Amino acid sequence: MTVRGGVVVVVQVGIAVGCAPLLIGLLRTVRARLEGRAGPPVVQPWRDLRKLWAKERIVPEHTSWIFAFAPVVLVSSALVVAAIMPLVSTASPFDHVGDLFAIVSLFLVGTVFLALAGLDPGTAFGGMGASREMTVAALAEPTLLLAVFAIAGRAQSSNLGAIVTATLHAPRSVVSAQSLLALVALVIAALAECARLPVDNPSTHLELTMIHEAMVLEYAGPDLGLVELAAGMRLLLFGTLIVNLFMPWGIATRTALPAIAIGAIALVAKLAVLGVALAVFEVFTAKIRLFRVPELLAVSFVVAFLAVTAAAFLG
Amino acid sequence: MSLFDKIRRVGRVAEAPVAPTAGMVPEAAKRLRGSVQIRAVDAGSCNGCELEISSAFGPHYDAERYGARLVASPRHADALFVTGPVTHNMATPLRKTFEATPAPKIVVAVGDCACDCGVFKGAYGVAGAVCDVVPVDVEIRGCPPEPEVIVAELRRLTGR
Amino acid sequence: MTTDTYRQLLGLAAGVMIVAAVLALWRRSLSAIVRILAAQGLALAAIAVLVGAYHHEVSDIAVGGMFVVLKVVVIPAVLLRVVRDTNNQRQSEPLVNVSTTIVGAAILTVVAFAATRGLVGLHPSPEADALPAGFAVVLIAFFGLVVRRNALVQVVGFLMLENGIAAVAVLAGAGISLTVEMAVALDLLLAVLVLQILSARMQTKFGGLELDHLSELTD
Amino acid sequence: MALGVSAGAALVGSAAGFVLPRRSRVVVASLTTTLVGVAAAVAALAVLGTGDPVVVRWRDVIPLAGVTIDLDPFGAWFVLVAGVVVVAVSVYAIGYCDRALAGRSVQGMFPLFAVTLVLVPAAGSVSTFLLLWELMAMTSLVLVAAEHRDREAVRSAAVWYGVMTQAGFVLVLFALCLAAASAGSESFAAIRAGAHGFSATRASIVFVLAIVGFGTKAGVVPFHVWLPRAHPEAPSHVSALMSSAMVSLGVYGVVLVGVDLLGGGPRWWGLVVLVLGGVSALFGILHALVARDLKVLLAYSTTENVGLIFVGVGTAMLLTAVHESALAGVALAAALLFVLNHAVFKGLLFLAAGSILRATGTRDLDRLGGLVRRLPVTAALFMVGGVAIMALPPFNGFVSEWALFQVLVRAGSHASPVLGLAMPVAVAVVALTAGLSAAVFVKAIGTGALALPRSSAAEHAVESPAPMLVGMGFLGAGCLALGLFPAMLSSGLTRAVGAAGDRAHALRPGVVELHLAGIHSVVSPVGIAVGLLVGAVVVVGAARAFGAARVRRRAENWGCGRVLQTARMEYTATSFAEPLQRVFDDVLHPVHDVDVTHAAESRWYVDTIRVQTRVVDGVDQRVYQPVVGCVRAWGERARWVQNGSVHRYLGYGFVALLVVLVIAR
Repeated sequence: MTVRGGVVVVVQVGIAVGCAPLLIGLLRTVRARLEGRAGPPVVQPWRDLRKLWAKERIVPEHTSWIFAFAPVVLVSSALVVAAIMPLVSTASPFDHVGDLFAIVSLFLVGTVFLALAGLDPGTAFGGMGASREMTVAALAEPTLLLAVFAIAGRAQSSNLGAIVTATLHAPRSVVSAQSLLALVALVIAALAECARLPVDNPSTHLELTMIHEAMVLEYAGPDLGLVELAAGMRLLLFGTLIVNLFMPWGIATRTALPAIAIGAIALVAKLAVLGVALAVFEVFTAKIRLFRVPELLAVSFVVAFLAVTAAAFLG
Repeated sequence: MSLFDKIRRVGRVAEAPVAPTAGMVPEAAKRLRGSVQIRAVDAGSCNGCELEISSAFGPHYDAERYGARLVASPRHADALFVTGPVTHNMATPLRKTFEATPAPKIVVAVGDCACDCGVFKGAYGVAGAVCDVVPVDVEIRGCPPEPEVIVAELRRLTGR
Repeated sequence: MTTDTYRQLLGLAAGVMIVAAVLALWRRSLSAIVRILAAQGLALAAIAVLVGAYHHEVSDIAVGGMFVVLKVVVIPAVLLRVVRDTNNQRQSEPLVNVSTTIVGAAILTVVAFAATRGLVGLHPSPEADALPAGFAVVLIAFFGLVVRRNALVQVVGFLMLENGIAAVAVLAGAGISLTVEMAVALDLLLAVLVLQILSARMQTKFGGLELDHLSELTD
Repeated sequence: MALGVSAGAALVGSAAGFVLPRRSRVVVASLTTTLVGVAAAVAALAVLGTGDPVVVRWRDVIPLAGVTIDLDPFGAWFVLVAGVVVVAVSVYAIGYCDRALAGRSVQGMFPLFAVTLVLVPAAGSVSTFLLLWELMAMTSLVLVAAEHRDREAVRSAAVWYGVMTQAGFVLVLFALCLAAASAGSESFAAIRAGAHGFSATRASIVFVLAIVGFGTKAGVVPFHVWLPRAHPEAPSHVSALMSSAMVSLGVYGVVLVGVDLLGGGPRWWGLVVLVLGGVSALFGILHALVARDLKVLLAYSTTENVGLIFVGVGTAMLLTAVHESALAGVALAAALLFVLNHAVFKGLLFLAAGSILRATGTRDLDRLGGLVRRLPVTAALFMVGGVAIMALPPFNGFVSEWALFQVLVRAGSHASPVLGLAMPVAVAVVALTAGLSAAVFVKAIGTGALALPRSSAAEHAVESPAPMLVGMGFLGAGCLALGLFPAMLSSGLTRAVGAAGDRAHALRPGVVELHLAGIHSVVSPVGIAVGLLVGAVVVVGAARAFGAARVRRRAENWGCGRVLQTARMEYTATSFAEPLQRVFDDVLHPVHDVDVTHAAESRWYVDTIRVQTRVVDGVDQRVYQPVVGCVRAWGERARWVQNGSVHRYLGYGFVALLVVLVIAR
């Protein structure tokens, strides 16, 4: 690995960690503005994290090492994804470490450990959250994999570097039936995986309607900080995935420093646009009933399947 | 589309900032550095104070802009907003909530009932004021306290 | 417009048509379903305009314009009025549960693609590649007609069926006669108006648009 | 040579099991079985390393046919699979076998069962194969029935297993005999050479018989019904062997007949295998989802995994049929890799289930819980197996799932319409299965090992003795090693695939990256593992550096202010699976019984309400139960034949003799 390759990785991980809370902050601020409020400053989630870091660590009795271990695994898996996914440059030295299938699996690692941690204290709400989270994950996962299949066909490879490069070379291939279908499926699945509206409401206070929040009710202090950081990173990474698969323009194809800088700026700009769009979407959307969530995911699964079929037939 | 129109028509409704209350800032609040997550505990209130708290977080007073947020679990919280006189049934849950909150933590007694049982003083179902059950750091007076007062006190806690 | 771009844009529009058909099976709110119908109509119009622009056929572009007027503006507006007048904005539980319906739609799409393979192979062209999508819309819409209970949804299903047929006609004909299409469109408008009156009658008679009420008429 | 050692050890062990006193019996029989496994694995590795088959013929062991051992690399792969599992299980057995399981029949049969498992893939002729196959069936049947004195369910399970396995054997017998008759010789080499001379119909008949026969052994739907019966009731070390090694032999049989002997076939062969696999995968995982008995859950999960393997095999056959032989080799390699990985993690899971069963006396997930504190090692190993089977990095399940997925994606871009139609569906099935299996094993781990114990048995569980932990630890290490360095098997796997069908460098050698021939995607399991480790170190280090509190305060659970928490408040396995069960209502058709008892005073007052939800196996209920009922009815009707008169019985014999004479004239 060259030094400049190392720079790419550091920049990517830095953006993923540094901008994740800002993205959450942006969502909250934009939402607040649309609701007629002034809203918190964009950096507020960073302040929250700084505070959580300095707080007391509390572990519920009866819990095992899983409970303490899960936040670390959660963040660690997100860090690995940030390192191997082409965020600012397709020439990431770790591109060969993992392909899209591996990335989806890495996200699942985090989900699984968090679900186990939700079950660990043995509280009713923790179990409920874990059960619902796994229900959503079990149905969103296949959608992601199918969408990967549909997209991988374009570049004959499921490694993101290859896909993004292929898209850059043939930008028109994005405007096709299978791309559109895969995009729709991927967006729905990503919303479900990131626990956003309409699948889950991240700012709910009512335990019975919670999915993701119910699992982390027992976390406090630095552990909670890690969980929230990981949630932000997951949103950012899914956003980047979608952006890079369907509009990769601006991303660096080399590891030259100016190119990396341009790539980083382009990425941040695209994420900001995506964040505003998501916030607007969330203002217009209500959470759907829990038992309609599987129907929504079935829709996304079928759309992904149609993408694959379209890829096979229209090719 | 009609929602877009409404958003455009309404614009911003948040009112001009209220000045924070002067006075000593609790030691714990200094360590929070501008971010206070709040768990509301109804220890036996008539719900008047709850209405005012939710109004403080509503569009007009918008307490969220000062770095405060309501959360769902005391584990996530830095401050407990306790309302109402503490009834016998709620004394244990209140203590447990206090136990469950990670240090540094602040207990805010919201409303006259929470501060000194108010009109319920001496009633048969009341165990005492909040300070009789858990240590109170900040008291917000009023029956119910106005949202401006709550926001002003909050600004003192968050320092923003 | 290069052939490649043309092929891709056609595929895109056809993809929108399928997604619209699938989404119509999922949504329960009647007004949302009508809007989805309008979106599908727009995709259909896009197909007609694309075909016309590529082959320099003015009549096809005119057909596309007519689709916009009729299927994106007029018919949805009529249907939205029906929705506004009903007291129940959502349809009741369908006969078959939604997830199963949607999986069924997926299977139908594959069937459509498989069934039209021979047709596509006959004369490979960008239009032929998008043809199976039109066929899939026909099948999905037909399926929707079978499993839904609400009169308005039935009308929408019927219109989607027609959209599918129109797409197949435009794509297979690559240049459909304007008069034929006009006649079909007028028929369609007439049918929608009749159905609107019918649903208004149902509304006053039964207080709802659920088709199960109609079985009372046999008594 | 090594195979000879293996067979010899088995005979010694078996004799020891029958003869030695109770104390030493278990240790000697188990250790000799370990030797069986080690020797077999060594033999297999030698063949896989060099590619030279080992051929041995003993003419005089059995009259007429003799015994032919012909271990080619393809068979050696399965010998290796069986050998590895046998080693772990036999060590485990030292600690596990007590009370009824230390009896003569179990200890005597166990080494024999083990050796048949490792020798079946080495058989070089029809008669040898059938002999070993039947021996395997008989010994496993005895082992399944080991605890028949203690539980009624064991007897029923043994009957089901016996009937299914014998029915399967008959079909395999017909298939192989037909093939041998057509080729004019009973050695596999001769059949392989003469296969292209078979008429299409005859080849297809052989194939269909074989796939039903071997499919029964492999446990694919609709021949899976014995798995959820026999696996839970058999002793756990036996179910581990059955579910990992024996089930693999079903796959071996299908590949042997379909690909190796008959050399692929028309497209519909591949499609049949693919459909069987896809249906099994979905059916298995859905029933695993709603199972609350831990071993039933694992049994259904075996059906699911075998289904996925069949998907790989079917894809390989389809690719062969469309003359994509290089890619077909890769597909087969993916399937074989899956077989090995499945054997390792499923063996581990069954052994861990055995430890849990031994420690708590129950397999019911709704009565377990909190085991991570009482059985720390077992629970940790159970989690390793669970994470591996969920196909998460850095364990071995991920590698095989990745390879399978890549093959399907690659095959989907082939121009052939059959593949264009079949592969998207196959990918959809594989993807859905992967998602659901995550839910299934989070359920198993989360309700079995975590949270509060739900019964006093779980509360007072005691950790298993050292040999059991060593046996499980071996397989756990295998999960990790195979997950990190799958490419170390590259040359062996390529030889195995080459011998079975096509020559292709299926899995490119290399330590760090995993490449499949003809597929551009790359993944590096080691890289991911190192990344996760570095990430974890960074996170923990950052916590230290930025002054996060190190001390954790243990505090009472926050249960929203409720005064006390009991295990009754927890989510159970049933409640965990309920949302997904509801999603798949139309497939699973759960039966809800609501039982309302009214108070004596007035029927408006309710005394108790009892709600029970069961999910019954649809295939079992709609296909097998009617058949069983029918057979039983005929049996009842035929009872007049048996009236107790000896003269009448002799008369039957006499009539039968006459009939035979007339027919044979």
